[in-house]
Amino acid sequence: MGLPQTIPLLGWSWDDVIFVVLSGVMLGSALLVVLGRNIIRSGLFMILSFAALAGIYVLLGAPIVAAAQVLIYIGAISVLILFAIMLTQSKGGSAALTFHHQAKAAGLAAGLLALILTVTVLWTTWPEAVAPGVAVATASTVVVAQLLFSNNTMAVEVISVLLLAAVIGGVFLAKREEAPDAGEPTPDGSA
Amino acid sequence: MDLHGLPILSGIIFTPLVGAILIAFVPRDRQRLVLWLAMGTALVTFGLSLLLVAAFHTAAPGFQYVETVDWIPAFGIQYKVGVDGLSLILVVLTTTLTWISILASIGPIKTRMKEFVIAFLILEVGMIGVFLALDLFLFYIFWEVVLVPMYLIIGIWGGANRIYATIKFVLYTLVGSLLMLVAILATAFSFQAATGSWTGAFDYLQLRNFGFDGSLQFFAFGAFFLAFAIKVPMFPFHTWLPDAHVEAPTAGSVILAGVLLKLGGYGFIRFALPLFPAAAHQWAPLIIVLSLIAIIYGAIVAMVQPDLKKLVAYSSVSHMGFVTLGIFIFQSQGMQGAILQMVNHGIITGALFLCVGVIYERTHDRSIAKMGGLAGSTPVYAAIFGFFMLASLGLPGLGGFVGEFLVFLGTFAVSPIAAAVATFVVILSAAYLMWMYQRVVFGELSDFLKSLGHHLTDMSPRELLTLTPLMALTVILGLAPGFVLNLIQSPVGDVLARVSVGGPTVGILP
Amino acid sequence: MDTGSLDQWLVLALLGLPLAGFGLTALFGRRMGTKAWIIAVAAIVAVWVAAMYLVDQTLFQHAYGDGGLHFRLYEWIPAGSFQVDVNFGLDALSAVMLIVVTSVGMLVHIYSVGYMAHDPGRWRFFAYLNFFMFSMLLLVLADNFLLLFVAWELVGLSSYLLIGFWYRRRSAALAAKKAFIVNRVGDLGFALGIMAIWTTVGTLNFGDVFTRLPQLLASGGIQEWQMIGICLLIFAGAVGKSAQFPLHVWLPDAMEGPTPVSALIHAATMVNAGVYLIARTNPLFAEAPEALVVVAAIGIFTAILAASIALTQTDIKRVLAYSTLSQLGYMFASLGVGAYVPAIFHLVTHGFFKGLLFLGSGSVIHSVDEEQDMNKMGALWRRIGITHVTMLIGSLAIAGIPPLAGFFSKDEILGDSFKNGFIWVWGIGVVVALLTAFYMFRLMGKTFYGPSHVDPHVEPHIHESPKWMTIPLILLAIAAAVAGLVLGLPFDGGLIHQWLDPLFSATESVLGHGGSTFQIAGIDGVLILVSTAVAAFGLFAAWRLFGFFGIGPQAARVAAVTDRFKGLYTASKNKWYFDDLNDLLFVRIGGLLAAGLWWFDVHVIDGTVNGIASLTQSSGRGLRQVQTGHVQNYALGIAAGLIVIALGYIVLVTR
Amino acid sequence: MTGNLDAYLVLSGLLFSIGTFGFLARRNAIAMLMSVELMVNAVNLAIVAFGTFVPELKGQGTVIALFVMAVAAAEATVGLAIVIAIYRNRRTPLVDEYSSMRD
Repeated sequence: MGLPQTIPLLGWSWDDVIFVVLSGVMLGSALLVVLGRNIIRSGLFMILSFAALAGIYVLLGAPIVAAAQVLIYIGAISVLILFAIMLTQSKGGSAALTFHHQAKAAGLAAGLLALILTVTVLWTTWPEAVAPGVAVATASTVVVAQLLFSNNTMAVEVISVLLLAAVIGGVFLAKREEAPDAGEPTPDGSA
Repeated sequence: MDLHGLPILSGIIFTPLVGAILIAFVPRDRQRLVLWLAMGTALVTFGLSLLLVAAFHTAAPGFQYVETVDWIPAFGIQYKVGVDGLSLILVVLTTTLTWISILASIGPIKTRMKEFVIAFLILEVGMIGVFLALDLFLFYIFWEVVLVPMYLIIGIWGGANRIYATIKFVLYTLVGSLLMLVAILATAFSFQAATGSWTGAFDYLQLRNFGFDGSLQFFAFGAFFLAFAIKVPMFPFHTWLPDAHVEAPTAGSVILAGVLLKLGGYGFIRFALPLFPAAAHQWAPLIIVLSLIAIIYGAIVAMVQPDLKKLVAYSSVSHMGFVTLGIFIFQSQGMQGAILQMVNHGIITGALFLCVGVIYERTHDRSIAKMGGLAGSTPVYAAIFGFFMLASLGLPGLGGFVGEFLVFLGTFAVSPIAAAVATFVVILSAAYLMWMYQRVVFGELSDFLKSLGHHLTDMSPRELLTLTPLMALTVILGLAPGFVLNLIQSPVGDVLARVSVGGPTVGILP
Repeated sequence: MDTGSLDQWLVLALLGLPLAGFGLTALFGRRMGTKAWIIAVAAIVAVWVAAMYLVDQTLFQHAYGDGGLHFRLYEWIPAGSFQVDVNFGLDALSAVMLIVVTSVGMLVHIYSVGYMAHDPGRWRFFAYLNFFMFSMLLLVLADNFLLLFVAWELVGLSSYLLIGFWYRRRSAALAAKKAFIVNRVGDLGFALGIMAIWTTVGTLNFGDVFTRLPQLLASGGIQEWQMIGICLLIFAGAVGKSAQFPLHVWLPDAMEGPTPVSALIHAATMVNAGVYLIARTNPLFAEAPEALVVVAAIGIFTAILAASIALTQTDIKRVLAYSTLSQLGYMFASLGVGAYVPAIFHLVTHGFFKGLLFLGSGSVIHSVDEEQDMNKMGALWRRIGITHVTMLIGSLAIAGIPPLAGFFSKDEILGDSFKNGFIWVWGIGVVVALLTAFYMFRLMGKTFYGPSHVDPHVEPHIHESPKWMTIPLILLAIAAAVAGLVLGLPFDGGLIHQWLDPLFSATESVLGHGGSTFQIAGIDGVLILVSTAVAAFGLFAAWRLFGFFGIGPQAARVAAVTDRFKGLYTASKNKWYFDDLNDLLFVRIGGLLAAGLWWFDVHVIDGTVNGIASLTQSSGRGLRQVQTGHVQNYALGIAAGLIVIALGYIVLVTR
Repeated sequence: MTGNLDAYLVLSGLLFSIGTFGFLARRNAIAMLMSVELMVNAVNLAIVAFGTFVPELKGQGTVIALFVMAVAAAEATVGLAIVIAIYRNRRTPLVDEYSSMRD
C-alpha cells in the first residue's frame, strides 16, 4: 500500500487513526442510542456501535472476539432487540420516547462515573503492561481453542446449559397465553 | 419400672414431629385419615408421657433419663434433655391437653384440617421440648419453636381480627425472647471467659453452679424476667393475652392458656431463679408487687368484660398472678402452690375455654349480653360449665383451691399484708365468675338463643369426651393433690436452696 | 384410717350416704320423674339412724370419753412442712350438732316431697339438698381447720345452688350470687385466720392447735394482739356464714329459694355454722377476751337491728329471715359473754322452732297459691288448722313463753349475760325479746287472725297441705315444745349442760362464769320473771294491734303508730338502707372502678403497646417512600453508592 | 496510542458510562436493555484489552470475552421475553409504570 507509515501532520500511525475513527463512531452511536428519541433508530445505532467495537477488537488483536461480536451481537442480539421493538410498538402510540424524570441525575451520575473511571485508569500503574508502541500480542485460534476445550470445558458446558435454559425460558415467557376469553387482563398499567 | 436406657424423653419430644411428617404426606382430601393420625400421634405421645410417669423415680433427686448429644461442639452446645418432677407434671399436662384440644377441634375447624393438626403437633414438640431441655440454647430453640405454630393457629384459623392479634402475640413474645437470647449468650460468654473453655457454656447443670457476678446477674435476670413475664403474662405485659384468646380458635385458646402461659412460670423456676439467685432477690419485691397488682387488677377488669373469652383471659391474668407471687416469695409452700396452681389453671382454664367454645360453635357469638337461660335448654352444658366456673373461683374440694391456698399460705408466712391483698381476690373472682355464669346460664332463655331454635343442642358425646377427663382431673387434684406435691417436693427444695444463697429478700414488704 | 371400727365406718357413712344420694339423684333423678325423691330421702333417713346411734354412743354411753372419736381417713395435702389430712372428729359438740342437722334435715327432706311435688326440677332439688347434707355433716365432723373450711365453702355452694334453684327468676339468681359473694367476704377472713394459725403453730388439727396456741401465748411465742387477730379473723368467717352485721344482707335475699331450703339452710343448720365455729374454737377465744367482747357486741347489735327490721316487713319469709338474724345475734352475744352452753342450747332449740316456722310459712304460702305477702293473707286459722297450730307453738317458743323451748335457751342467755357482768348485753337482749314477741305475733295476726285480704280468686282454693308436709310440721312442733323441758331442766344442770359442760367448763370460767350456782329464788328467778314478762307484754301488744283468734285487729291504731314514728318506720321498712348502701358502694362505685380500670387497660397499657407499634409502623411508612418500586430509582441509588464509594476510595486511599 | 492499554480502558469506561446513563434515564424497557448491552460490551472491551496487553493471560481474555457474550445472549433472550410478557399484560413498555412490586 502506498500510504505513509504515519499521518503526516499529526504523526499518528494508521492504526491510531483507525482507532480514533472507530472509537468516535462507537461512542457517537452509543450516545445516539441512549439519547435518540426514536427507539428504532436507537436499535440501528446500537448495531453501528457494535460494529465499531468489532473493529476495535481487530485492532486489539482479538479477531475471534471480533468475529463473535459480529455474529452474536450484530447477528443475533440486535435482531432480537429490533424484533422486540417491533412487537412492543403500540399501533397508535407515538414512537417518541421521553426520558425518566431522574434523567438529569442520571446524567450527572454517568458523567461522574466516566470521570472516576478515566481518572482511575490513568492514575493506575498497570503491572506487566506492555510498553507503548510495542506490537500487541495476538491470541491465536489454536490457543483460544485449547483454552476453551481443555482448561474451561466445564465452563463451556455450563454456558451451554445456561443458553438452553435461556432459550426455554424465553419461549415460555414470550408464549402467548392461550386464553379462551378475548379480553386481556388489566389493560391499565396500575394495579 | 426401668426403661433400660431407652431415650424416652427424645421419644416424647419427637413423636409428634414424626406424626406431623407422616400427616404431611397424606393427601388433604383424606380428612378422616388425617384426623386419625393426629389423634393417634397425640395419644401415643400421651401414652409415652404416662410411661415416663410410671418409670420416674419420685424419690431420686435431680434429673433423670438425661440424654446428651453434642450438637455444636465448638461452642459447647448440646442436645441435652432430662426430666425431674416439675417438668414431668408439665409434660403430662401438655400431652393431655394436646389430645383433648385436637379432639375438640374436629368440629370447629372446617378449613385446612391437615395444616391445623400439623401445626398443633409441632406446637407440642416445642412445648415438651421447653419443659425437658437442659441446654440453654436448646431451650431457646424450643421456646421459639412454640411461637411459629401458635402464630399460624391464631392467624389462619382465628376470628375476625386475627391478624392484629397474632402479630401482637408474636411481636410481644419475641421482644422478650430475643432479650433472653442475649442474656443466654451473655452468660455463655461470661462462663467461657471465666473457665477458658466453651465446654458447658450452655449447659444448665453446669451454669447453675457457676455463680455469675452481680451486675451480669442483674441484667441477665432482667432479660429472662421480661421474656417470662410476657409469657405468663404479668401485669403490665398482659395486653396481648385478651386479644390472642379472643381471636384464637378454641383449641388454640386451650393450649395458650393451658400450656403456653406455664412456659413463663416454668422458666422462672427452672432457669431464672437457680441461675441468678442474687438478682432474683433484688428483683423479687418488684415482681411480688406486680403479681399482687395482676391478681387484683385482672379480677376487677374481668368483671366488666362483655365477651366470654375476654373474661376468661383476664381471669387468667389474675390466676397467673398467684403463680408468680408463689414463686417469688421464696417459700416452700408458696412455690409448691405456684406449681400446683399452674397445673390447675391449665386444666380449669383450658376447660373453661372449651366450654366457651361449645357455646360459640352453636351461636357464633361470645357476648355475654346475648346469652341467658342455658340452664333450661342445655342442662348438661350448664352443669359442666358451672363445675368449671366453681373450680376456677377456687372452690375447696376442687383443683383450684389447693394451689391457691398454698400460695396464700406461703405468702402469709412471708408477709401477712401481701397475703391479705392477694386473698381479697377470692371475693372478686366469685363476683366476676358468678356474675358471668348468672347472665349466661340463669334467667329465661334469651331472644338471641331462642332464635337458634333446634341448633341450640346440648353437649355432643365428643364434647363430653373432651371435658370429662378434665373434670376428673380437677376433682382428683382437689381431693388428692399429694401425687403432684410429692413429685415437686425435691425440685422445689433444690431451687429454694439455690435461691437462699442469694441472700435475703430486700424487705420493702411488711 | 387408723382402725376400721364400726363407729368410724358409720361416721364415714354419714358423709358417704348423702354424697352417694347426690350423685345418684343427679345422674338418674331426671329419669325417675315424680319419684326422684326416693334415693335422697332414703339416704337421709339412713343418715339419721346412723347419726342417732352415734349420738347415743357419744352423749349417753360416753363410748369415746370426753375427747371424742378422732380418726384420719387419708393424707390430703402433703406440702413439705404443711401437712393436712382428711380427718374427722366426733365429740359432744359435734353430736349435739348432729341431732339438729340430721333431724331437721330429715324432716325437711320429707316435707319437700310434698312441697316440691309439682316442680319439674325436683330431681335437682333433692340432689342439691343431699349435697347440702353432705357439706353440713362434713362441717360438723371435720377435725381440722382446712377441712372445716372446705365444708364451710361447700355449704355456701349448696346454699348458692338452692337459693338460685328457680334460676329463671332473675331475683333468685341475683340472691344466690349475693349470698355466695357476701359469704366469701367472711371466708376471706376465715382463710387468713387459718393461715395465721398455721404460720404460728405449724398445724391445723383442732386438738393440736387448741393446746399449742395457748401454750405459745403463755410462753411469749406470740403476742396477745396476734391471738386477738387470729380470733377476729375466725370470727369474720362466722359473721359471714351466720349473717351477722355487717354481712347480714344476704340472708333476707336468700328467701328467694324454696321454703324448705330456707328452713333447713337459712334457719336451722348452715347459718348456725358460725356459732358452731366460735364454740369449736373456744380455747382460742378464751385467750383473747377482747375478741369475745367484739363477738358479743356484734351479736347483740345484729339482734336488735334485725328485730327492728322484722317489725315492718310484710313478706312472711323475710320476717322470719330477720328473726333468724336476730336469734343468731343472741347466740353470738351468748358466745361473747362466755356462755357457750346456752349458745349451743339456743342453737338447738332455734333449729327446731325456726325450722318449724319456716316449714309452716311454706305451708301457708302453698295454701294461698304461692303468695308471700302477709298483706294478702289473713283469717287463715280456720282453713289450715294443722299449720296454724304448729306455727302458733313455734311462735310461742320463739317469743320465750314458758314452758316452750325458746324460753329455756333464751333465758339462759340473758341470765348468763347479766351474771357475767354484761349488763348492756342483757339490757338490749331484753328489748330484743320484747320485739321478738311483738313481730312474731304481728306475723301470726296478719296471717292467721286478722281480716282476710286473700285474693278472691284464691280464696276458694285455700287448703291444708298434704301429709308429707303436715307430719314434719307436727314432729317439729313437738320438738319445739319439749326440747327445752328435756334438755334445759333442771336450770343450769339439764342434759345439755351435762353433755357440753366438760367441753366448755375450762373456758367459760375465763369470763368469771361457772362459780355461781343457780338460784331460782334469787337473782335467776328475777331475771326469768323480767324476760317472761317482757315477752308477754310484746305478745299482748301485737295481739291488741293485729288480733288473736279473730279478736280485735285494729288497723287504725296500727296506722296511728306508724304515723307517729314515721321516720323510724320507713327506715325499718327499708332495712336501715343497708342494701342501698351496698348497692352504691359495691355495685355502682365498684362498677365504675372496674370500668375505669378496663379503660386504663385498653387505652393506657395497651395504648402504650400499640403506640410503640404504630410509632414503628409510621416510621416504616416514612421510610417506605424510598421504596418506589421503580427499578431505575434503585439503580440510580446503586450508581450513587458506587460513586460515593469510589470517590471515597480515591480520596482516602489512592493519595 | 494503539499500543497503550490506557486508551482502551478509557474508551471502555466512557462506553460504560454511556450505557449507565441510558439505563438510568430511559423509560422504555427495551432501551434499558440496549443500554445494558452497551455496558456489557464496555466490560468486554476492557477484558479483551487486558487479555491483549497482559502477557500472563495468554489469550484468556478472549475466552472470557466469549463467555461473557454467551451469557449476554442468554440475558438478552430472557430479558426481552420478560419485556414482551409484561408488555402484553400492561400494554406499555415504560418501566416506571411497572410498580406492582411495591405494594
